[in-house]
Amino acid sequence: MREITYAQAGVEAVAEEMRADPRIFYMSTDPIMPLVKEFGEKRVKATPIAEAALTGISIGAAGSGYRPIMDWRQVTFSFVAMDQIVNQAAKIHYMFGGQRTFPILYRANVGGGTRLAAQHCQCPYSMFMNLSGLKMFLPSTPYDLKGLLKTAIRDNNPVISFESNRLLASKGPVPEEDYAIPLGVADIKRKGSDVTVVAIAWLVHEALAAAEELAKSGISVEVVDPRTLVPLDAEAIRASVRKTGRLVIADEAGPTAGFSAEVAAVVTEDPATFAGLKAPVRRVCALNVPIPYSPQLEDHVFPDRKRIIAGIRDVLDGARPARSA
Amino acid sequence: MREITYAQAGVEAVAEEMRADPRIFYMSTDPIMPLVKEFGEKRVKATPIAEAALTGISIGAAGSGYRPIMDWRQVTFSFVAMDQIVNQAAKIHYMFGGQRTFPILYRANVGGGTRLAAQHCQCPYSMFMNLSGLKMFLPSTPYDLKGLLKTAIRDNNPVISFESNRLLASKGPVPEEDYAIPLGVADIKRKGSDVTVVAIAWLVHEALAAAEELAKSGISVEVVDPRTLVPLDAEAIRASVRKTGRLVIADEAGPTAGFSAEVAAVVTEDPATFAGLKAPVRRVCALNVPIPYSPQLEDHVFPDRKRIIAGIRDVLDGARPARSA
Amino acid sequence: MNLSPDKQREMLRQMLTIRRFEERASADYHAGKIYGVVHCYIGEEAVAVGVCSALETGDQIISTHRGHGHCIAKGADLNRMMAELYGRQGGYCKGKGGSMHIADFGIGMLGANGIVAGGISIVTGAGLAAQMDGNERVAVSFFGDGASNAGPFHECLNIAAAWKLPMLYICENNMYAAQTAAAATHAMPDVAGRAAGYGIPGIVVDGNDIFAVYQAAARAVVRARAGEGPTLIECKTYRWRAHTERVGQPDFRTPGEIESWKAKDPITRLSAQLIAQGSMTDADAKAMDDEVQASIAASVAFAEASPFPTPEQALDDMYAA
Amino acid sequence: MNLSPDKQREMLRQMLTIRRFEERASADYHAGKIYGVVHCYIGEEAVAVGVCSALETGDQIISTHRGHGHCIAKGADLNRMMAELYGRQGGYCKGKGGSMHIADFGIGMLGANGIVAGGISIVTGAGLAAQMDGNERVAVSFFGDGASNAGPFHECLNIAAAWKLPMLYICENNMYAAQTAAAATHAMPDVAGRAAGYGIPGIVVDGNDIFAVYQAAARAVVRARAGEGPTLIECKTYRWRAHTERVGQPDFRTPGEIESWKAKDPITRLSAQLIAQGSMTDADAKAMDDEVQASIAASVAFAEASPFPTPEQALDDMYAA
Ligand SMILES: Cc1ncc(C[n+]2csc(CCOP(=O)(O)OP(=O)(O)O)c2C)c(N)n1
Ligand SMILES: Cc1ncc(C[n+]2csc(CCOP(=O)(O)OP(=O)(O)O)c2C)c(N)n1
Ligand SMILES: [Mg+2]
Ligand SMILES: [Mg+2]
Repeated sequence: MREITYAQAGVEAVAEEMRADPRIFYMSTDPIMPLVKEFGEKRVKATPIAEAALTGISIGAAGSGYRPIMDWRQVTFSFVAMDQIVNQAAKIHYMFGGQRTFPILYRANVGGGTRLAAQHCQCPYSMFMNLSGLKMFLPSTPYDLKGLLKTAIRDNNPVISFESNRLLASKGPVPEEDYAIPLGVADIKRKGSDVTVVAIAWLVHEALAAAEELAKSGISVEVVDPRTLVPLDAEAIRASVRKTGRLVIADEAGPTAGFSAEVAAVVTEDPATFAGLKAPVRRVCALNVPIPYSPQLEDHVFPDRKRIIAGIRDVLDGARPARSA
Repeated sequence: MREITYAQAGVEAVAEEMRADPRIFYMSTDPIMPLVKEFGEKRVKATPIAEAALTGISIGAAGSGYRPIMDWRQVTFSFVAMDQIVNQAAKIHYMFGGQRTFPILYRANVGGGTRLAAQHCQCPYSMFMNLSGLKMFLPSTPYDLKGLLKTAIRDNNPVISFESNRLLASKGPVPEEDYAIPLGVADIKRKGSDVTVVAIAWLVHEALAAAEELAKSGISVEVVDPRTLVPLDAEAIRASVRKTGRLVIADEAGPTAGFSAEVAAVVTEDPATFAGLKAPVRRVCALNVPIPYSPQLEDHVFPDRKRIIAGIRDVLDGARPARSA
Repeated sequence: MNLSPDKQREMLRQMLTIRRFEERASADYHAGKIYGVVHCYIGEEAVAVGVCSALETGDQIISTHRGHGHCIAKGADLNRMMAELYGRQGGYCKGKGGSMHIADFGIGMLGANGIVAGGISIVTGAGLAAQMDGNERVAVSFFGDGASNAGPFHECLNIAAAWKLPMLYICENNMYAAQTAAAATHAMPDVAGRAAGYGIPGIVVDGNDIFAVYQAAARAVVRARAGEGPTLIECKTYRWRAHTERVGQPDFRTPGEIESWKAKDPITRLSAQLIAQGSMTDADAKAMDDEVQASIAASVAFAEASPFPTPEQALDDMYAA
Repeated sequence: MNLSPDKQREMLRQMLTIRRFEERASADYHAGKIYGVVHCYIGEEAVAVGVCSALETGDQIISTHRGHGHCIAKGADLNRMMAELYGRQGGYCKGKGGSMHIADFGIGMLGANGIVAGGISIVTGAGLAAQMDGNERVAVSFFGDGASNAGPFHECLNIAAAWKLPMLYICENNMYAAQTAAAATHAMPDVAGRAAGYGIPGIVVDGNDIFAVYQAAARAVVRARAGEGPTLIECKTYRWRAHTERVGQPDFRTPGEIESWKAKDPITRLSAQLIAQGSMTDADAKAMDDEVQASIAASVAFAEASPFPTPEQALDDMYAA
């Protein structure tokens, strides 16, 4: 199969859907050139730097029959639009009793590794997960990104596509034919039996590398990629943990009230899964600081394959002691 | 001891600190009248409805030697200021290498029960917890609110005081003398031995009512109130769970990537606590929808003492089965 | 201005409907039948009705926390409005929204909104949609003097001006944002003066003179339909009641000021004009009020007959299919 | 305008320092010694230096993502600046900030800022502090044409006008926001025209004429110190280099346009003026450049001698004591 980059997969998904549906249009402070070339400046708009207004404009256009795509670019810039996200987009369908549908795709780049420091290196998707009313995903491969984007553009609700800065240039197989990946379905990126690693985005690749490494010492690691953050495929995660009895969660974001905490909770609150849990769960996340600029500092803050390996070894060693009561 | 309301406790804390330190000033779209009367319109400013700017203005004033208090009023209104919160206030001390201190108190009312529907009934504190760089608390009594506010106003960092709409009119003992409660210290609101309920704000009172009810059937419930959300007193929570072996988390917010998930994670990732856990953890939270207006709907969405009791009974029944491996 | 006597009487009827609807809504709020909060528009009726009288089917509007007037002026169904305030299944939002979130997308009323300035960008999106449709529809944003100091006002006026969107921005300057006087938060008394910075017309009108409002709006509509872009219209007006119906909130306005504005009641004024010009008799006016009162009573009956939502319905409408 | 020859030469030296600093920073960026991103101010030096020359110790400024010029004009230490770009312990932010987050609160430089329009309100808070201090200090916000379309511009100008804050708002209109032309996002060519809406002076100056910039700023400073409130000054200028030094980003500006602005180089212009008026010889100019180059070389040496932070230092400075 041909290989394309993660960034190209994103552009392809949008272009194909725009060809199919004239109600789709695209807004961004700096638009993607191939899209402007193909669809013109009317459908691919270069906007003023006013993300708050544009996020709201996308809601109004959606309620009037269009299917806008608002590209915030770095997730950092979405915070100026947070009122429209939290108070309007997430609630408008419910609050008005389902009068209208609001098909909107928001795109946001996340993650570090770019040496852009605290404001531009952020992984705040968990803040959005805490809301009720928005769907969202964070794919780890070009294939997943394209398939999820297509589903999202066809969805009749606001959906956020978080896309990893670290993966933009990474390549992977993507079929020429049309396909779509449903929201809420995890993908087992590697099968294994000793420990489950739930990982997202770049950490999926780090987890796979860790698994490869540990396979040499006879440790069999299962890597589960939820892909979608909301709705989360809790059952796939639980099934894997019931099988392996051990869970490590790897996330580029900080731990506090994050994706990783949510995964820990959905596992430990399920009686059958909890019963099969042989060791404490383990979060392998960014250190709890804003992201610093200098490479040595930045690399120290973010988790990587080494820390995943350490986390796996911990949960393998720290088997559950005999029940204390 | 004299009893005052939660709302009065907040005003008292601010007034006492403003008397002691002329660098403190207060900004709000609709200021608190007793404060205006005592300190005048220069120190207690009625602002334009421009919370984004005012949140930033408080940062600049803090960096210039003042100790501003910015009252967002409903947390709902803080979302227009989210860029200043996420990208500036939370990061400015770290990002600039600690050049200056930014002593700022942000106040935000949270929670439902007011029949004000989706936009005005929100409990989004977990979104703020996910950030690195902000301290925050959510007290359940007038005593705790006053003591924590005093500490926060004296702190040299941005601190968010989340204050519960449901508790504003509730009364409790507050000494006349000056006192302060350190951030990051949980309070055991009731001692017990069979199950730990970690609860915040209004749910502390619901948990206490549930404990009272269950005591009649011989079930001994320990109610732990972390009071501070960041830094969280994980050790107090773990110690209680190690003692009781069972954990229910009660939170007025939705569960996803929330405070409740964080508590579940800090408990289940700690080897000693995990070892002592006799049953799955249980989250008793709001249903995962925006908050509806009609009383029957709103009351159905929020958790209460009945659901806490059901949650406690679940974790008591669902004792951990024998280890499966 | 070429308003038929029928149309003029209809404008009066709509203002009266807003007035009577809110008198009832506030009474029922204080009686505990309506929950949460009610913000009354009483005294400002000429703005909503004057502007919406210049609109046609297919044009869209958005409102604020003070939304009943805009709903009624755009043609919303009183029964479903009252049922929403009563929190019933038959309400516009099935009881999920209440006074601050009442909407009827079917008639182009994109909702009341609990966030000050929160609706301005949403309705600007409706204006963008109208422009892309190319069907000469317009979109109208109502907002207060308080909202005019918030970021979205600026971002949207600039975008609408740069993109020549078919928009009307209607600032309802009632001189206060909750307890805070506009004089304390605006360096200039006229919000309309900000329009020049965007190269669009900025017009100040007497918001209690329904014909002045209508005329300004009608001109702006012509401009918008012709593809010439947005207009900012500032309507000077006043609310008679407190910011909200919630008790115990301060209101610093002097009785003298309130009385002086009551003397400028837009309803009395139009009614007197219609009688003076022979378009209506005193008896007609009385009959109109009786009819309006009956329609309000009917809406209350409708609301009371509509069941409360079942608790489980809280889970409906989370996502669209 | 009463600028001593010394002061004029100092202004030239500062512009030259910015130019040479950034030539080196971009070269070192492309050589992989500086990370992340660098936004060059080259071509716009007269704005930062012209404005900051009108300020005194104790006055405060804030910058944008394009911050080196403002730092240098306010008197920042080149060594600590370069060390910060190099990501070293000796940098202003101990290597935590980099180009987009360089600051020196000690000299009243409240930081570069990675968020467009993100600094405007922070420095307005410094202006409020100055007003409360009552010590006649002023605060200055630098921001781009792109930032002038964002909400904080409006909110802050209104607040500063209503509260009469001692502020200068300096719009650096370089005709582009990244790849997007200002002409496409502004309905009006002049951002300064928006000032009237707030009842404050709005002034357009040739941003490549350092004396024009200085004069406008000096007047605004007098106004601000006198308690008369803020001024908006729009400086028309141009950046010579691409939006950022990152490779592979499009730049749609024509070579002709770029060349025409290079012909208006503010440095060549001031240097020629100083020589023409006899304040400097060609040899002096050469000597000045040599000195500046030496100071840049010294800053690089300082940066290179400064150790990288240790990984554990990532945990420092999380909270203030
Ligand atoms: C962003 C935001 N801040 C604060 C509030 C609280 N609030 C509700 S209405 C109001 C005053 C609004 O004044 P104005 O825009 O003039 O409208 P009016 O009530 O006078 O019609 C305020 C401050 C809010 N709803 N949203
Ligand atoms: C809120 C926000 N949106 C988008 C960006 C990305 N961005 C960085 S600089 C820039 C252009 C800024 O243009 P202008 O304000 O004119 O400043 P200039 O770069 O021309 O100096 C953009 C869009 C950002 N940093 N912040
Ligand atoms: Mg008002
Ligand atoms: Mg620019």
